[in-house]
Amino acid sequence: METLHQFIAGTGFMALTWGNAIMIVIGIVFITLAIVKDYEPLLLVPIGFGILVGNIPPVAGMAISVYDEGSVLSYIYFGVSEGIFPPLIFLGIGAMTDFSAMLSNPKLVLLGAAAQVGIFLTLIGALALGFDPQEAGAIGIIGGADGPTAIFLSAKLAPHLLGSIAIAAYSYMALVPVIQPPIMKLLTTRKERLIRMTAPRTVTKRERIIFPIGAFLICGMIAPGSMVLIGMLLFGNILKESLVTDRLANTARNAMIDIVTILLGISVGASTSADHFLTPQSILIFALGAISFCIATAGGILFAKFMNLFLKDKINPLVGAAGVSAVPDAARVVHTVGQKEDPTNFLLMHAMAPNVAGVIGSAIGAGILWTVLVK
Amino acid sequence: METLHQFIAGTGFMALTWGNAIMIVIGIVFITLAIVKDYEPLLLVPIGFGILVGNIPPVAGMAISVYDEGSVLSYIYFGVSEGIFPPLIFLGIGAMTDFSAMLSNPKLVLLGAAAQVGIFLTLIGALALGFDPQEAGAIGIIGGADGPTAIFLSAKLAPHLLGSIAIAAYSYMALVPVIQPPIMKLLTTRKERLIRMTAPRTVTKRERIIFPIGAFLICGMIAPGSMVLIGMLLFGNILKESLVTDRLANTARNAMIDIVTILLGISVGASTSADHFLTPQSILIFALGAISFCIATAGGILFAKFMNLFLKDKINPLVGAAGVSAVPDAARVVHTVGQKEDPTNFLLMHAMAPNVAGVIGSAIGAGILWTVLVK
Amino acid sequence: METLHQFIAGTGFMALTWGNAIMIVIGIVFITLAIVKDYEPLLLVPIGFGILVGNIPPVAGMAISVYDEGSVLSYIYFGVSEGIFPPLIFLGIGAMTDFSAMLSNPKLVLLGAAAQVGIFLTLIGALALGFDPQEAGAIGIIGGADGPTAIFLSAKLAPHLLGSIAIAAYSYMALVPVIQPPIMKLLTTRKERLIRMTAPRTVTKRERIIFPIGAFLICGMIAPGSMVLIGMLLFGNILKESLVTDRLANTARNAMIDIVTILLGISVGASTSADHFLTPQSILIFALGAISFCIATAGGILFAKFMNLFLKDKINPLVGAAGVSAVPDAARVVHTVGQKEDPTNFLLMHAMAPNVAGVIGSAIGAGILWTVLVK
Amino acid sequence: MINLNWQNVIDSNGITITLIGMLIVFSGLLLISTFIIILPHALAVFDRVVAGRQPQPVSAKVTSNDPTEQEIMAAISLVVHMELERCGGDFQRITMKRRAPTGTFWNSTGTTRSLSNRSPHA
Amino acid sequence: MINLNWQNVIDSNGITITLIGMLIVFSGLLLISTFIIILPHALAVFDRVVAGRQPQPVSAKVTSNDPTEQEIMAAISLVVHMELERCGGDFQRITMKRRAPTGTFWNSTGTTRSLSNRSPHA
Amino acid sequence: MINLNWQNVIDSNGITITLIGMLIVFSGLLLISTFIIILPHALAVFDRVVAGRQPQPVSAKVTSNDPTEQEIMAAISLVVHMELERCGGDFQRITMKRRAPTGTFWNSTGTTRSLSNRSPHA
Ligand code: NA
Ligand code: NA
Ligand code: NA
Repeated sequence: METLHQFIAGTGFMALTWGNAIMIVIGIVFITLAIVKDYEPLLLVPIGFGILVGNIPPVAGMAISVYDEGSVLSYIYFGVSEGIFPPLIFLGIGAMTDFSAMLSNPKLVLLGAAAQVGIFLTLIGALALGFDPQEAGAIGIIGGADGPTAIFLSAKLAPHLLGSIAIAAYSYMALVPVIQPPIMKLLTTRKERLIRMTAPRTVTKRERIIFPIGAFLICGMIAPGSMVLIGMLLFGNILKESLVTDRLANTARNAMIDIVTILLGISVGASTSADHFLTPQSILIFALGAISFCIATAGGILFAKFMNLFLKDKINPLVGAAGVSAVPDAARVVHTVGQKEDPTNFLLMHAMAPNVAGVIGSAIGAGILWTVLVK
Repeated sequence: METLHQFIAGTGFMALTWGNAIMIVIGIVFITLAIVKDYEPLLLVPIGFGILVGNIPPVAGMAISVYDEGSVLSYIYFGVSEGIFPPLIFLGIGAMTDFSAMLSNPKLVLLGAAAQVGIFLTLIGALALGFDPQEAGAIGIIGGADGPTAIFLSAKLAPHLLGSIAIAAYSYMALVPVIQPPIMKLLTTRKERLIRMTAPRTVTKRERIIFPIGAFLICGMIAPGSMVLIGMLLFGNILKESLVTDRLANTARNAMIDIVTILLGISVGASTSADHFLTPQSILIFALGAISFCIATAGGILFAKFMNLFLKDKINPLVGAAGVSAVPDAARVVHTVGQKEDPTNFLLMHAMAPNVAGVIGSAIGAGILWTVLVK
Repeated sequence: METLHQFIAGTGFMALTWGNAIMIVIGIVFITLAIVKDYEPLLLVPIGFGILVGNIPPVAGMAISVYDEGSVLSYIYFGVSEGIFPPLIFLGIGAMTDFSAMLSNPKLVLLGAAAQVGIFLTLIGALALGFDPQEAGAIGIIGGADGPTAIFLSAKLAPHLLGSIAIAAYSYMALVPVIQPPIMKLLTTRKERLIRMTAPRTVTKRERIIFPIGAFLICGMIAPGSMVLIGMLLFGNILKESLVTDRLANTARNAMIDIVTILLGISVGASTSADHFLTPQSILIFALGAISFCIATAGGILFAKFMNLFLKDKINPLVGAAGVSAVPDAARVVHTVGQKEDPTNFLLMHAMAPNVAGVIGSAIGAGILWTVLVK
Repeated sequence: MINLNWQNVIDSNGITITLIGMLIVFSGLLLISTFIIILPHALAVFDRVVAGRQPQPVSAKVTSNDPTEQEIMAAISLVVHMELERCGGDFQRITMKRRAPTGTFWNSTGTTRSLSNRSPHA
Repeated sequence: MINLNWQNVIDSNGITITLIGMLIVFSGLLLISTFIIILPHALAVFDRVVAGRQPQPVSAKVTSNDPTEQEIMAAISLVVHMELERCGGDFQRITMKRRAPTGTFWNSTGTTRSLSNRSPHA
Repeated sequence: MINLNWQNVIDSNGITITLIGMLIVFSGLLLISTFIIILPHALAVFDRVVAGRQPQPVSAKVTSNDPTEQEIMAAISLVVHMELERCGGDFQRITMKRRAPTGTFWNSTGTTRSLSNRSPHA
């Protein structure tokens, strides 16, 4: 009888809370959006399924959840909580990113800096709402619109908020095609949106090989805290561009990044058990995240308009919106919005420059916050 | 002179025991069977070579074996002893398994439950032979006919028996084509073996996508202890069926499962050093394992005959034997035995339903045993 | 103001030492040589970029470098410092190595033993220069001309010298086409270099399958310390030769070895921060390494000439130089030098035999040193 | 001889564990079986509700009226699938809703290279 | 209601962090931008210095005189590249300085198998 | 100047280690060499023993009588192998005892999908 009792106490039906039920619905919504709407499916399917895993009610005495010492999920989550997975993902991204657009458009790089204003204004907002500085820094990085960077900094500064911050970051990244267009239309005139930009100059193979070395030394010197993320990004890139290490670049951008993405997604999802996730803090984090995406978008656009005051070859200010990172969705949104005004205007290549610059910009931002706020 | 002495003491020739020699022969037999007879080569070759590695006599003071702290093999074995590898293998299996056969034959799913009687009757047998409850649970799971599940549960309940249980499970899985046919013929009449089953209904893409979510929630609620294994299995399956995460499914069922299989095989093999493996317990475990496979097979067949008492569309009772798991060998054995009676009777598709249901069934069984027996 | 101060203290510009600057230049030279001269790019690009990463000046209080507990790089470096990566690389090498050349030329195997004299004479030299026995053993292994073996033994005997030894080993392996030819010409007459060797005999599939098992048992018994390295090498080889585990061999020699190579390269490079690397010891290690390569080359050549005193079918003594390992560069150098004398003399196949035998030879050597010198 | 100790079975609740265990295994697979049986009907209801809200999806009906075409499609895709499998099984499946390789985050970044190649700056 | 606590912003140096942070982000990307601008010029200078030491590389000029051919090459390689990508993206890129698969350490050891196959010992 | 300290060599058993070390390295590779030399003969003996027990394997002899055909096979398979290698080296080798992709546990489960596709339920 005792055994039967022990077993029934062990089933989930008894212990399922309303919070768990809500989270399970959220997980199903994530998976549905990923499959039906094709929103970042490579991340939302694993995270969504992870949410299901994390919200089956736990059984006392068994090590199952990511927070139980010795559980399988805790070993997988170790790569998240110690910040190991994000640099490995950056390695793979570097091995698939082509910086040519940026190399041929050096002035557009600054738009990738301007959009990071979203990070720091969100930090101020989070401080004003009463978060402590470490938490505020981690929340601010949502404005960087870069999932791995957000997870890395949260792991270092505010591990207890990691789940909320990661899910906010990926949610809004998935929603970039919904969030950005209204802001872009609001802040630009039709005439500005029609601006055509001149074809960028040729980039040689040598420049593409030397760039990662030079860029790494600059970023490493100016913000050593960004060294791991940017180092891995540019290491992956030199594996790709050197042409003599093709097989390594190939594995980095296929098997390696896939394995890390699977493990990161499922364990980040599984860390959102209702008692950790359904808190007033999470709601504030989601609100701040939405604001930060809007500020970042506006920052990029307005800075492009500001640069136009001094430039002869005008920049189409839509391109500034791509500075938020969220590669390559933000650049595609720019292209689509531009083509709505003039179907013969191809902005994609121009938008890729601030877009990849935005990745570097938010990694620098994360490095600064880590350096200044680390305890 | 001291150095020479130190060295000679360090060679294996002096220290080789009879036990080591026997184990080395066993390892060579495993490799030979895998290559010549094609019995589960992906597991028997690594395990067989691992047995060689584990039975070279150790040198005092050097960290080499899986049981020496800080040795390379101990780090690899960590994935076995903490139960990390089995869920990752299930992830890959999920990403290659097609549950369509099961979705179109829901009633055959119950055969996959009936065959699990092998687990529990073996548990009783092990208890009767004097094993303690945790050991008995781990031994019983051999009857689940599923290698990763057996390793997972042994790691949790009886780590000291892991090597014997894993090797018994994989040995009998390799021997399914030898063990099952006599039992199948004994328990069925020729008329029963000739039964033709109706073609299963169409399964839509949407059903295949929704199934892993629903099935996971059911299993997770009813037996939370099975959550990790079944969660990973069905997570892998949704990566495959969603069609939007193809690259992740691809890596999960290729590079990832291969790497884990290599590391699991070699380190499980290397854990069978003669002093750990050649014990009276191991002999009992092998005997119980053989019995459990027979009981499981009989359980599936007899339950199919029992169901036929109530069904209009009769089930070919051979199909019940596929409920033991051992995917897909057991299903193939059913098909082969069926074709011996009637070469135009194609049972394979029908047998796949209880076969994959058996995987879920034994994972639920493992979850129950873990919940009830965990200390 | 304090924040600004904290930040400026955190930039690298202030803290950059001359040592760091020199190391950064060395890193760039490595990458340049790899790309322009095609010297071992799969290792020199990752190591070179790692040197850059390891020499950005650290910030007090932040866990970034491989030596900081809890840093991402320290987790990656764990695979180096515990000697886990080298056996995994050997697994992949085994899965791509064809021992046929060796199987059909058994007498040439001894050349792979003779070349290991470089290991032991360098050990004596290192002792004479005042290194302690463990350090001397680790330095001697540079003469084995095998990167993973050098890293493995250094990790076990002298972890503080690991960076210098690894970089010396890979540097000289990259320079094999520069180092070996003069010695080869010095020690052989033109007549000897013209010797044509008879076509080797046929090797059957069965021999190729049985060889790894037999060779492993021999090496494991005679030098158990070499068991992990040689075990993995021959395990990988049986995965390849058995033909029934093709998918595992495939993953071992592609995704798996690539991932490990990336992680090993970048973290070995990052371990060479100026304060750890730019020491008088490093200069001695590089000098000893150069000498050891020369001794090893000479050892192989002279032993071939010695064997010729007793053989009817003469060996081309150039082939002896391939005994140093450095697969397959050393064999190619032999081929090239031979063809300079007689363009119709194809030595490559013959040189592969001592070349792969040299890998086994240096792993045995490492095993002996580990056994004798381990504390 | 082997000594069977039934007292140990009873003391360890062996019988109870077996009965409850088999009960739960059956319950679990019975629930899954029921779920599978209900699922297509539930989806049909869902489709009817959605269709009630939207204009008649005529084209959908046409397709389902013509199973032969579907089967031909299926046959072709099977052959293609098996051909790809034959080449090492490492290929992506050909999906119905075929997304250009640019579709996903990772793939896209990779493809921006192709885009830039298309311009004369290679 | 939500209560904004500006004192916390000031106490935590929020404003300073923001100003310095944006300053550094801009400095970093400005330096990178400058580096990118200078890089082709620096390479040109480097080439001129190297060319000064060596005989005129005539052939190089010829190639660069004919951009059409280059573009055709680029177009072909793009098509090839995309074809390969289509097959799963798992292929090696076709590189200019195409090294035989034997070129690298790992590949070579793999290829020694092919070499031995070529001899009649298979 | 560099100071050679031979006492340290002697104190650390440097000479002994070298002599024993080289002895063992040679013994190891000598044993392997001997093993390789004996192996084909041992296999021949084994085959003769097995053949003695079984009826004459006529067909086997026929094949071995015709080395040209074997070499042609080898040449073809080499070309195929290299072609596959060229495509990224990620392909399975073509094996003599070619098992259908269904042959192994993992592959088979994957292929059951193809099987189900073959039925009209896709
Ligand atoms: Na950004
Ligand atoms: Na089962
Ligand atoms: Na060597």
